[in-house]
Amino acid sequence: MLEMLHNIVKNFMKGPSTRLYPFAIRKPFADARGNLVGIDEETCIYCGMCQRKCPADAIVVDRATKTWTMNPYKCVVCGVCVEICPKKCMTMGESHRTSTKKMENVVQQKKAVEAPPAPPAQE
Amino acid sequence: MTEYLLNIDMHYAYIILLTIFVGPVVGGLITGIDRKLTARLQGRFGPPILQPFYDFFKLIGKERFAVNSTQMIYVIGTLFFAVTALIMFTTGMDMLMMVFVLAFSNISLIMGAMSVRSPFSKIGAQREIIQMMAYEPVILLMVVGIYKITGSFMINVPFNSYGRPLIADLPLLFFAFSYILTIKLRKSPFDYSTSHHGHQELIKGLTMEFSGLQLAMIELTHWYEVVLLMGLVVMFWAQPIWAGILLAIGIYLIEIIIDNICARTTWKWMLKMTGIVGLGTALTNIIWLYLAK
Amino acid sequence: MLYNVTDITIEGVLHSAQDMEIQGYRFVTSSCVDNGETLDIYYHYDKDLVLKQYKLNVAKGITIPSISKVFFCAMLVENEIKDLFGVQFSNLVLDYGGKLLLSDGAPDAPMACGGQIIVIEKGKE
Amino acid sequence: MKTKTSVIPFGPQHPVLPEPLQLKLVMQDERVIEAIPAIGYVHRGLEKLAETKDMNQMIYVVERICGICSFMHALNYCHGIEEMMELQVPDRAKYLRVIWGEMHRTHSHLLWLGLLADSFGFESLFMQAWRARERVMDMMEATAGSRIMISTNIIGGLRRDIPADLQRQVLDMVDEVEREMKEMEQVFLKDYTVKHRLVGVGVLPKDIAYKIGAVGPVGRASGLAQDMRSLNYAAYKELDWETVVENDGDCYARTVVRVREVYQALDLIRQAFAKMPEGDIAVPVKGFPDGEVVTRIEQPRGECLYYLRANGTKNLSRVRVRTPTFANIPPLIHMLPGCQLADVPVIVLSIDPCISCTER
Amino acid sequence: MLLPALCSVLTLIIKNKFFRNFLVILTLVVLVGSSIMLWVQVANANGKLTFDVPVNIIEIAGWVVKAIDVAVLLYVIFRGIASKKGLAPTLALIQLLILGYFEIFVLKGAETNAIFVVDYLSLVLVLLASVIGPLIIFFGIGYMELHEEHLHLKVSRQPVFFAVLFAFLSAMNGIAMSDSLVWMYTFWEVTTLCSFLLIGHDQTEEAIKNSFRALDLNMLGGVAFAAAIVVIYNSTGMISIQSLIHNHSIVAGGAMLGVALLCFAGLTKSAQFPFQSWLLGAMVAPTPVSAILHSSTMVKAGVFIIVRLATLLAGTGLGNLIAVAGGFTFLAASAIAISQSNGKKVLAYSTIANLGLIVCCAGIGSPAAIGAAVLLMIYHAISKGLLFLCIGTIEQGIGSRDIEDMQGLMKKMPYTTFIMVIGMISMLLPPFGVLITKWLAIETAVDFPLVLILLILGSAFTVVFWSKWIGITLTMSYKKEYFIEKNLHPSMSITLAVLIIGVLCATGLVTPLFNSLVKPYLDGLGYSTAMTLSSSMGDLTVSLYRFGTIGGVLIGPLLIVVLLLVVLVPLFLIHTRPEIIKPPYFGGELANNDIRGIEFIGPGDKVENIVVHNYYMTSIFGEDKLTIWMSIIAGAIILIMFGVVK
Amino acid sequence: MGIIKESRKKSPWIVHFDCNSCNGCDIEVLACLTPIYDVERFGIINVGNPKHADVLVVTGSVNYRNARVLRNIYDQMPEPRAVVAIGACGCTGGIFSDCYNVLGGVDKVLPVDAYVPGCAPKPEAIIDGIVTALSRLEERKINKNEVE
Ligand code: NFV
Ligand code: SF4
Ligand code: SF4
Ligand code: SF4
Repeated sequence: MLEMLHNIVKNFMKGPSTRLYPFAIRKPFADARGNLVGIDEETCIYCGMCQRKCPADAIVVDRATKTWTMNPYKCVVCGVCVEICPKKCMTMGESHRTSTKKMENVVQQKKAVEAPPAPPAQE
Repeated sequence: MTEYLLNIDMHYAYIILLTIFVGPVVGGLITGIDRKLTARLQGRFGPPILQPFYDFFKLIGKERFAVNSTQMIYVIGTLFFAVTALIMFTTGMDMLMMVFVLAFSNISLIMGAMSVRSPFSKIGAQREIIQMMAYEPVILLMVVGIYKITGSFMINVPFNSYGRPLIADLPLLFFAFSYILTIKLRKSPFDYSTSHHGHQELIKGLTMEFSGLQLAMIELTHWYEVVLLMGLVVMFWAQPIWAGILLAIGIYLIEIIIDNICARTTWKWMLKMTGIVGLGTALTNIIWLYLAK
Repeated sequence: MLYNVTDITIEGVLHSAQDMEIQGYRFVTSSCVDNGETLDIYYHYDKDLVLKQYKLNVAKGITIPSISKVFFCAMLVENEIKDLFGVQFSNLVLDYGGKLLLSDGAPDAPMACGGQIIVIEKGKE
Repeated sequence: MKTKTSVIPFGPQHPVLPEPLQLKLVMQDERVIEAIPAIGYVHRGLEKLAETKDMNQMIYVVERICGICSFMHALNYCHGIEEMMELQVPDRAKYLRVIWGEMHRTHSHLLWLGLLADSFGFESLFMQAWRARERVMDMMEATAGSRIMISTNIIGGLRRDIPADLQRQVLDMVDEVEREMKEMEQVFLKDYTVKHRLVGVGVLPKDIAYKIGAVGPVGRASGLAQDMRSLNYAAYKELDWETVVENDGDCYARTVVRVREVYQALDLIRQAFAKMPEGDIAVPVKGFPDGEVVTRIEQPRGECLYYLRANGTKNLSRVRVRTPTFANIPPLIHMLPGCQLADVPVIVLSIDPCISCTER
Repeated sequence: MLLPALCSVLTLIIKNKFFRNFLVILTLVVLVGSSIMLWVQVANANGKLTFDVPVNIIEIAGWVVKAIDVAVLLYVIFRGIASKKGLAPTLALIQLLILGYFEIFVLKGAETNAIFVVDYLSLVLVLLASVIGPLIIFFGIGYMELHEEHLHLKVSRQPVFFAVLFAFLSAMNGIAMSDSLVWMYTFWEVTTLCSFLLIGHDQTEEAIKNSFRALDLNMLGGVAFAAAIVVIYNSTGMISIQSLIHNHSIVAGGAMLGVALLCFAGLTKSAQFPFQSWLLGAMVAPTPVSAILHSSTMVKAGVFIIVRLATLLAGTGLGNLIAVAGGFTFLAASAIAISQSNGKKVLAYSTIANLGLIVCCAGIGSPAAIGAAVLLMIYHAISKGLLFLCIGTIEQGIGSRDIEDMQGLMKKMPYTTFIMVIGMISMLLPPFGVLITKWLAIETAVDFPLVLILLILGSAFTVVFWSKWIGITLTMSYKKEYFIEKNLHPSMSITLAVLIIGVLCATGLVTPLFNSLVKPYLDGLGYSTAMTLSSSMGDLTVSLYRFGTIGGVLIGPLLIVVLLLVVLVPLFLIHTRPEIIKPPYFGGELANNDIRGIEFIGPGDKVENIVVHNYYMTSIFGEDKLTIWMSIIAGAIILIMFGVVK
Repeated sequence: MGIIKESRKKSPWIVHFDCNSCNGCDIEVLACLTPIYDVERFGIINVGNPKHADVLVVTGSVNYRNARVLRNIYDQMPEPRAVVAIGACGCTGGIFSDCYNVLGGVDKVLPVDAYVPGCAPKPEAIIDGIVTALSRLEERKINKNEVE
């Protein structure tokens, strides 16, 4: 029965190994897939490649209005879109996306066009 | 002695009030420290020491719902009898009766758990009954052992008039008592009927169907019980009192450690072990007392 | 590629299973594929890490003898096929009645071909 | 006296089962005399998605069959398609697949050890196992960018390489986990109370295990020497390892098998790093597969079978997954009767159930 | 005392139901009244009321008694032969022979000049028999009607039933009051016979089998009794109990064997292990019979004689062994009770256990122990009588006496259940009498380690089976329609009410009860300072003569708390009334929001019922497993007992 | 009742239910309890029993069978209670939202108080999510059902 004693005494001596998130935030690893931040509206050509390749159907690209809409609550952060984008205009953030009380889409639009108000993703 | 007993004066009122109000504070603090220490032993940071009180107040403020309207009566019963037992302890009354009252507190909880049709709480209740069956004899033997050397069932005797620490004459009984303390405190390896951490086959067992205020009161009962049990430990080395308190702290620490180095066993094993270890040592001690006489 | 495939008919299902049992094979699983009009049901057996398959091609709506009496473990997969393809099995040792995986409200035999993918929320994007 | 039996539902929501699985237990006092599992709480029906998602997107779908063996699912799937298309995966990719695969096995087994400890109420041991596992997860994040869904497999190879400095970190992690594992092994295999809960519980004799289709550690603990890693996939052929077999067939034997497999996995990671050649990590893929294939790989929980049928378009016409837990549920039905209620969680966990795998 | 006998004859004759009932009730009232009168008389007579009767009447009465005795034995022989049972007639024959031998060759001169001596102990038994007994008979009026309805009897057998019951009661009174061993022996045999008739009342095969078992075992006791008379008379020349128990010196030698034989008779009659089987068999009888056998009469006669002899037993090896035997029975019966799900059987085992406790106390024989024994006799009689009647009522209500079928009884038969639960609690928990006596027993047994351990373990087991039972009856099922307690026969409900009030009163008045019934008895034995249960200002303290106050409870301060509670709890309850009633937790698969908490959705989406049974742990405490071993051990103890007195 | 309000935020007990989760989110929830993240710092305990819990943590999307279970568990939680949907699946169904047996996110069945995006969200994100949901615990809605 005493095998564990050794371990818990060691734990006690070493002190807690807890990361005190949110008081101390650890630096994310390089190239981590934290969240899909969005695109650079100006570089994007609204080709829709990302929409086609996205396994989760999280992206909708409207060529006509030059809007790029992404549902971050549907995105599975696989990074395919980032890799596939011909313009490499997407950014994958290294830290996680924080939670919210309401789901909202990320809507990005080329500056020239009038931006419609962001509709909520779901009721 | 009789005079002393029969003299109800303000003295008792103070003691009773003190017991009722200070008891849970001490009990809650003990639980808080327990949780913190457990966390540290597991290499965690742990909750704040006042966490049990937060839990308690939160539970009070929860919606009151019940599975049937009688549950509350049982909860009050268990709380009341636990408090009574503690009062009997602090006012130094008959130990045997106190043990019975404490048992009543427990049975009340069992009844509460059995009054609902939930399988988990019912099975929890069955296990609690089995646990009671296991530890009651040891507690009774402890009482008898104390009687054997002090010549009285009164609790105030070891505290006031009996000069030697009881543990000197009853080391094995003390051991047996510490052994069943693990059962009473619902600690691993004996947390069958309900556990601090709900990760067992019965989830929360006995307390499954109590929520909100009822759960808060059960928690409160537990605090009283902890204080009472620790008081009983202190009794084993009542003079000087600080030695007893040190003893109690030491025992509680050991309990925490045992909690952390054991898997939960099965109740069959418990019955066997309590039969052998608990009863065995307690009996040895008592028989030895008889022989020594 | 698929090796060791033997075609069987519906009469051969039980027989092949018994045969496999005698030869000391282990039942791995069965797989069902919908070809539109017919169903392919593969019975995968394994011995010493070599797979052996029986392929049964039946029309839809035919009751297939269950091999769960021979290999108890086939019970689960047969229930699953029953759920997902609407195939009936006779003599299942433990019959979940088409409710192993699916509950009320879920589409019937969803994996069967022509079964429409239920698109929820598609238009909302 | 007529026998009194109780009928209770165990689950689907139950803290010792991290996943929804319901067992209808028929008991006499606390002795289980019949146990019937009910599944279907996690059934999504993702095999059907093959009809709408193309074969590349499908990688991410099958990966999400399960968050514990995610990499292996993707590997199995990719391996199947590569076999169909007769693609030659670069050697380095094969080794990397071994490394990530074994990292998954390590974390899966550590996770299981923790859950097992939790199921018999050993909280501090649970904490320790999961703390060790957290090291693996960190390395997963460092090497692949995500803790759970590492999404590194693609058809024809891998998306990501492990650079040299990370290799060193991974090896450090391996050493550290091995050290922790040594400490935990003492407890799991020697501690009196733990042995009391494991030895002789849920016995599955060898012949029954074979007949009823036990796979993976459950089978191996009953003396069945079957490990799909000896089939030809990834780089296991080039590495030096031996199938772990125990003969007692009880929960204790299963624990031993998994503990030894953790060491084995760590060892394989070391070996793979040592032998890994430089070079490409993926080959370009042209065209679409056609035909059908059955592939099997050894996942943490055992043999996983993929049956794929392609029709020359970008969509596969059938993806069929038979996961190890699916095969291990009949043994569970066999093991439960006769045990005590307290042993139910232990026995259920001893097959390391992964319901999301089972139901897909 | 003659009254019930008379009434017995009358009931036999009167066929009219209404009139018969009236007669029964009348007799009961008179019986209760006269027994209370007796109390007053005893109290006036300083605790020892002697009926001195002229010698010639004694002569006549003596012949009558002997005639009864012979008649009883002959009847037994006749019945035994008629139904081809060998054992009972043989035993009866042996008794006849012994008796004849005694009368003809041994007995010289007048037996004793006081045939009836009533001291406080007798008084207790008389009170029990003629207060609780009649109550039970009163209950029987209602019960038997329904009972016969259930059995579809053409001709009511009630007259016989009540007649036998009354005969029983008179015999009990006889046992309690006779001073002469021979007389007592006669009444003893009458009770045996009556119990035989009552157990066999339903005339089913099982009933008859069990009634013969009862007869066999009790006849065995009878043989012992008869032998005891001879032995005692031979060695001491005495046949008066009073003189026997006040002459410690005389009984030292050979007479101890006689005492042992008497105890043996007592053990059989009180169904101690290994003679428990007759009492269990007696469960087949109609419930009032079980109640009467278990609570106030029959078995009490057994313990009565042992308690009677307690002063002789104190401190002797025999006494210690009797204590061990009693303690062992307490343990064994409690343990087996755990594995029983038949309510009546649980009660039976619990009876055996409690009798064991009484025997144990008597065996210890110290004044405090005797006090405890007498108190327990009282409390047990009330509570157990109540419980038997409750279970009878319930059985008629739900058609089963199985504990498991009593799930949710609180909703079905609230009145009976409520009373029954209080009754059960009174067997188990503070502040009720039985526990108090248990407390006393433990406090007094403290000098006998072996006995102590038996008691402690036994009481732990007791907790198990009672709380299981209480728990299950209190389970709530939610629908009002379950209520089935509509037409309870008034005789039944009244009896229950009276008894429960009795339980509560007896509890509330422990000290007065103790001081007015038990303490005088102890005083009469010469232990004036032996034990006090003082209760000034409501505090309860126990003092033993050697130690002074050894334990006690300050009821005073507790009383304040209780009073506060009485005010606060209802307030609190109203304030915290649950806002919502929700079904229990079923792992999330509750079917149809079933508020009763019975249905869950099982595998394959089938709706199934949850069944949760109590644990019976048959593998550990199974009746068939334990009985043999326990009986062997108990038998061994008894053998040793005889070895010791040699 | 300031102290009660204060306490509510300091002791959110969670009950975790795994709907259609792939286990990824699941084990991340469990990982929060482990020494590295140790949510007991905030008084969070995984009680496993809805009747004791304040926060229902749901991982994965909802299907036809577990919807009723989810509903039932939520029903058995006393007010104030909060629901946290974890992961892409929990929020919208994520990659599986097109499956035939997937109803969608948790909000199809229950009112959700916090959405935690990611697949699988890191333990840090889950801690964030629970903290976000805490504000819901402050006020106590009474739902008047029938009292027996
Ligand atoms: N069962 C299973 Fe898996 C594994 N290993 C796999 O296919 O974990 Ni979720
Ligand atoms: S693929 Fe790149 S360029 Fe094309 S639409 Fe998407 S973000 Fe814009
Ligand atoms: S990261 Fe993956 S899931 Fe998310 S938008 Fe890009 S492709 Fe779609
Ligand atoms: S969000 Fe991702 S990790 Fe979470 S359950 Fe869904 S697929 Fe699994």
